[in-house]
Amino acid sequence: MAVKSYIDAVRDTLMDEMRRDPRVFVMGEDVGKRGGVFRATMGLIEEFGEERVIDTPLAESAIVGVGIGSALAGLRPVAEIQFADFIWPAMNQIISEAARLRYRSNGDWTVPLVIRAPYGGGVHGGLYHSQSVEAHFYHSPGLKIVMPSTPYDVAGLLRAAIRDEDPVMFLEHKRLYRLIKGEVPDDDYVLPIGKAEVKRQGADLTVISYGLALHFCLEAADVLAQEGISAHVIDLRSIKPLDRETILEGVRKTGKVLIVHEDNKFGGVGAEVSAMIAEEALFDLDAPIARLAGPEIPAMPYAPNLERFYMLSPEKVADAMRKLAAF
Amino acid sequence: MAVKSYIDAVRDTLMDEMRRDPRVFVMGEDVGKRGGVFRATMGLIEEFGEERVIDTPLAESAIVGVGIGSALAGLRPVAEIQFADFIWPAMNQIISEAARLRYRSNGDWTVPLVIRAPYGGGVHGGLYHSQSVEAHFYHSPGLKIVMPSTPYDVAGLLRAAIRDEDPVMFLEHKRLYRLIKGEVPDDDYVLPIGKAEVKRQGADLTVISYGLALHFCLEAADVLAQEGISAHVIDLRSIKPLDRETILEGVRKTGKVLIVHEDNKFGGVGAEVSAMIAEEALFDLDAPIARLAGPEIPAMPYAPNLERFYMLSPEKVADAMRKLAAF
Amino acid sequence: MAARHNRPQSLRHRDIGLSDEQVREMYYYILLGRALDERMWLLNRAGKVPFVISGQGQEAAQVGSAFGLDRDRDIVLPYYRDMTMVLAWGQTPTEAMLGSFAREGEPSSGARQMPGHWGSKRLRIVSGSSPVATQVPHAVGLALAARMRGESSVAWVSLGEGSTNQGDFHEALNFAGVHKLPVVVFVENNKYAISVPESRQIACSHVAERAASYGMPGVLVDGNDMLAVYEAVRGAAERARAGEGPTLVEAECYRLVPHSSDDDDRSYRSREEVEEARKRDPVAVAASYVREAGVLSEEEDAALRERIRREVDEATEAAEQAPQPSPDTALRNVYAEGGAGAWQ
Amino acid sequence: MAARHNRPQSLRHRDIGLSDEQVREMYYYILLGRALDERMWLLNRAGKVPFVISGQGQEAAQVGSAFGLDRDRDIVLPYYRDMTMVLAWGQTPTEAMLGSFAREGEPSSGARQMPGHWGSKRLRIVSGSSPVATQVPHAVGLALAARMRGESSVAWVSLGEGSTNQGDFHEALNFAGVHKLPVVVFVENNKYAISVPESRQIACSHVAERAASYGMPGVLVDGNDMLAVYEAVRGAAERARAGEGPTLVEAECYRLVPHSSDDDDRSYRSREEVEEARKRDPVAVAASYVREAGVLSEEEDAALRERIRREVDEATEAAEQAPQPSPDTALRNVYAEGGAGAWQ
Ligand SMILES: Cc1ncc(C[n+]2csc(CCOP(=O)(O)OP(=O)(O)O)c2C)c(N)n1
Ligand SMILES: Cc1ncc(C[n+]2csc(CCOP(=O)(O)OP(=O)(O)O)c2C)c(N)n1
Ligand SMILES: [Mg+2]
Ligand SMILES: [Mg+2]
Repeated sequence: MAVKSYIDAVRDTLMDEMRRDPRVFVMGEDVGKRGGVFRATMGLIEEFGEERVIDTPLAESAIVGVGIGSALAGLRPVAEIQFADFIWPAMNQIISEAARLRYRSNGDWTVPLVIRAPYGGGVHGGLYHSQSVEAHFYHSPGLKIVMPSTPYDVAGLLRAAIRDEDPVMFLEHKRLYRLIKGEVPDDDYVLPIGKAEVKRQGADLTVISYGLALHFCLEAADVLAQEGISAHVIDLRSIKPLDRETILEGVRKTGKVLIVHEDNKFGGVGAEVSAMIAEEALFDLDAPIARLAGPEIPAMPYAPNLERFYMLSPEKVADAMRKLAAF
Repeated sequence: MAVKSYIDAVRDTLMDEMRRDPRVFVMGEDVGKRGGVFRATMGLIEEFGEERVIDTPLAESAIVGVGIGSALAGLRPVAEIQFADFIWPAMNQIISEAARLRYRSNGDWTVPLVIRAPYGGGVHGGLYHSQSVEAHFYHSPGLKIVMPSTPYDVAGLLRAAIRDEDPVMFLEHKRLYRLIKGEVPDDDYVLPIGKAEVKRQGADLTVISYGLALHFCLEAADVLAQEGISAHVIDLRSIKPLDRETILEGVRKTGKVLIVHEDNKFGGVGAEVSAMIAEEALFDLDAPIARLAGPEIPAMPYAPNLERFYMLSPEKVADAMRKLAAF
Repeated sequence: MAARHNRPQSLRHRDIGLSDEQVREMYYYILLGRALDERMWLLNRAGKVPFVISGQGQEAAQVGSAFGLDRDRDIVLPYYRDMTMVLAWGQTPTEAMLGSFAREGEPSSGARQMPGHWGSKRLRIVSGSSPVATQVPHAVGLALAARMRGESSVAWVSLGEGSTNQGDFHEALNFAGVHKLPVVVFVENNKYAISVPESRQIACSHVAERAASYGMPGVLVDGNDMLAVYEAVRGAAERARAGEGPTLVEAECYRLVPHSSDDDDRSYRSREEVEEARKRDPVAVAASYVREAGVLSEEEDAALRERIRREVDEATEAAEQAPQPSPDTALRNVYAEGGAGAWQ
Repeated sequence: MAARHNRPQSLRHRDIGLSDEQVREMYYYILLGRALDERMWLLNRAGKVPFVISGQGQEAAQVGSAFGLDRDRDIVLPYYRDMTMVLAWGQTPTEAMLGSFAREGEPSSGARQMPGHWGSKRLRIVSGSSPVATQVPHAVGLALAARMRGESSVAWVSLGEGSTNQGDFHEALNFAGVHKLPVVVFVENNKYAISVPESRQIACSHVAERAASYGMPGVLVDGNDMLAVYEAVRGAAERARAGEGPTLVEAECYRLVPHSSDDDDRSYRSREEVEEARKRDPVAVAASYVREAGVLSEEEDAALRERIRREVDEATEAAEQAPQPSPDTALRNVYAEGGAGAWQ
């Protein structure tokens, strides 16, 4: 079993899937000779040529829209949006078209499209290269949204996304690209979309997170363990669908819930997770449902200390955990 | 005091504001001679001419983007999106530009822009003329979102929106346009954005809603009153910012909360309302926080009985209220 | 620009490779489209169908397109006014009427969409939506797929002139131009976008001029003349099939009726203007062509119209008697079925 | 298309109405922009500033633009490579350096934005964002406002050639064309959009051709020649001020350095190609013009360069010594302040 970085897991899985299935191809800005601005498609054009590794014009709505067309024809496009921040011009194609073609044709036409996009901050990206975009999409039935936190999950879930019959947004935290390494089996394993994972069993409080923040939660849990506080940590992995069972089980186990995400709080993913718990497990709670998230500002500023102000950290998470444990 | 329909309140307020302030103008598709497809701008071109009542080309991103530009110059544009369903091409201009110009220029440049859009179903509009769009925008700091339910609120809040220094989305439920009439004072009153209204005092359960659904809630509350159940009914009016005090006061009063909206439930406005309550008033609750909302399908279908299946009704609301009251 | 023909009309269709039989068939679809459309308005005014969006004035452009393509392999992405196009492409009058009545068995969407949102995978008609111009990048993607697979099919996509102002039009045509993909972009210029006339909508004088931006030919054609459209679309499709890339075709028409059954056009255009346009009504133009070309006698014409009246009656009756789709079908086909029904 | 001049160079600037002093000023800004830009790369390589996005190769186009406009009333919407433009428009080297170091007092955004996102209401420089082409409709809106108020200001907006493929470019230019608004759309065609060359990006041969789609003139100009650009932009601005509507100007340049400090351009273009382009480096072109035209002696040139070196040093020092903005300022200016801080 190889140890890989998060981004290598992306690239190797793309490569494997393109070898396995001639219908799979990638398209996006600078994905060809440049191998992507993050190098997630490096080496693909050399192996598969310009026909299956398409440098598109600079036009996101066309990237998604042309991707949809090719998916309607039965291909398996993997469209890259260079930064998640630049996905908005494609909003209409994603929400009104990709998410709705199966429904509006009563099952006749389908869109097996993957939209990959690097998201997230802590990379000196400023207002337009740091955003989290999941909450703007998770309200749209017809879409699936996957946000892996480890190389293992990247490989298993990207494979699942490419083989899925419906449009999947595959959001990669760009700070994780080279920060995180992990074991990735060489075989062709597929992880189910819609399943969270308990990353750590615990008894005192339940922490629910995903992406980069999940790693902060795990670090904080280590610290708290030394203080005698035992945290149950769940990695959502899929934002849509959410894994109701794993969440409710976690709630029942500890009676205290902290939801953690980098994205701002108001209307973020934590809102739905919390509301679901408040609807289905209210009497299992021993404390208010807490959310720790980004501040209510339009996006993450550039200056290092402003960025730090915005970003979560293991320390901020540990503080919130202590507070909740002490409740 | 005149009795007016909801849409007349829109039109008359636009007319008043254009008379009052030469910086105010309207732009959008068919707003000129046609007076808007719903007639919300009828008569304006006759009074104010083509320079202040601008029929734009069919291009929503330009409608909002040009509106932003004119607001940057110090004008007070009111941009109409013909149906809220067609707002997505303008998503980038709304989220990345309008909502963020003040922040990104550290207060130097500002965008006093109003975006009006008819939304909502029950009008035989099918998948693309029935949608609620608020939840796709309420997660974006920098925006305000207003969703009035009565002619009185339309006039007071549209005035507030036009006079606001920041971008405001003004969402009008199109089923209410001619369904609802009400008294509208002739004077120049302004209602504050961000204030909910208690429409009915009650002791047994608290119902929180907005738009067309609010009227269903009031009807249902009448029915339940006859059954001896007393409902406290809150009209949010503003979705962003939300009125924390009025909501928490309502929660404390009855200990039972039902949130009702036409938009689908997952990640809808009810999610944040519920999460806020679960965070700040958990121990005031005597029952799980209930949400009654549209089903998890991409949008409202056209065939009358499919549309009925999607839409809320006083009966559906009354059932949910009875269930919660009996908890 | 399409060449102007000066030869005697009676030879025109043979000159461009159409048999008498084909011309009769084209004429049949033009009449059928118009008759069905007119019936829908009657049903609307009688309170039987809630909404009509009409193709009156655009029938020749649509039939010319259908015949200019290869109906056995090409893929079409029609817009909401293209009823005559989809009839010529294989949908039946009853299917269209099921859309108007929003009844069970409606093939395009299961009565989920408003009338005019055509679709059928079997017939290679891609399901359309209401936001305009979104179909153009889809067509480009279908063309890309055809090229990647070495198939020789062409993607034909239509839209109104106002809709060419959308960003999606620009982005898609540029993509097609850069990659020289087999697409025919067909603009049905009916001079209005709801109430807004072409002059307030489009800054250049002809939509066809926009082709230059995308390195492709732009062809302007008389949309009231089914033969001229046929020739232009066939030429564009041949070009595409030969690997020479996309073409933008603009068919000049006129929207003879209001935008939809919810519109009243009197506030924004004069009756005189509409009457003037009626002189070039494509139905009349086609009728006089078939008569003068001698491919259909007066009696045959009458019989054809009678047959169409019956077909329209039957379609109306069949659709009116069909049940509504059952309410719980509203929950179906959000995702591939059989999968885990998790919390969304 | 811009006229080609065959007269002796030494007369050119006077022929087009520029004084010797103005030409010296233009040259100064070209040198200043280049020097500041080069310093930023050094600081980046030394680990002192996290990011550089460069205008090297586009200085003449930018200075020509600034001088072709009316710096006392026109409004500009520059894009991220336009440092030389904003210097010529009134920002100081220190202000630009504050952006690179992301320090307190940075005037465009309070160090919230990455470097290159210019803005200053006082100077009529509209705050820019990173998603490309969004500024084009803003420019059209500013022009609309100017017209509505009877002001004679012109809005100048720039973007890269790749960015002309965005829907916003199309929608905005059409709007400007229909309403004949006073806008100059200035495309700095540096031949690459990150790694993608013009030929894979744009289906037509010149961006200027796109103007035809919008009923406006398209002007192609040598972007390495400050005088040619000056003339083209001044002409477009005069046209706009005279109420004749918008113009699209394309300045042909070459991006002499990688896309940004995060890029390595060796994988997608040859060193030979870059070397070839350096022969037309706008700094060299301007230097030989001022020399040959006799507006600046060798000694004066050396003195000027020395002065610029000092200015760049001072700017660097001032910015490096400025503090970071205080963290709690991150919460400011989301909405107008003083209003109710309700739950968002
Ligand atoms: C993105 C979008 N905006 C607005 C509308 C509302 N709308 C429906 S049809 C129409 C006019 C379309 O005009 P044109 O493209 O000329 O086509 P026509 O209807 O004339 O055939 C408008 C504005 C829409 N469907 N989609
Ligand atoms: C909407 C959007 N998509 C993608 C990007 C990422 N990006 C930044 S610059 C750039 C290339 C721009 O090329 P061009 O317009 O030619 O301008 P240049 O950088 O060459 O001056 C890209 C793709 C972006 N900023 N905005
Ligand atoms: Mg039209
Ligand atoms: Mg470029």
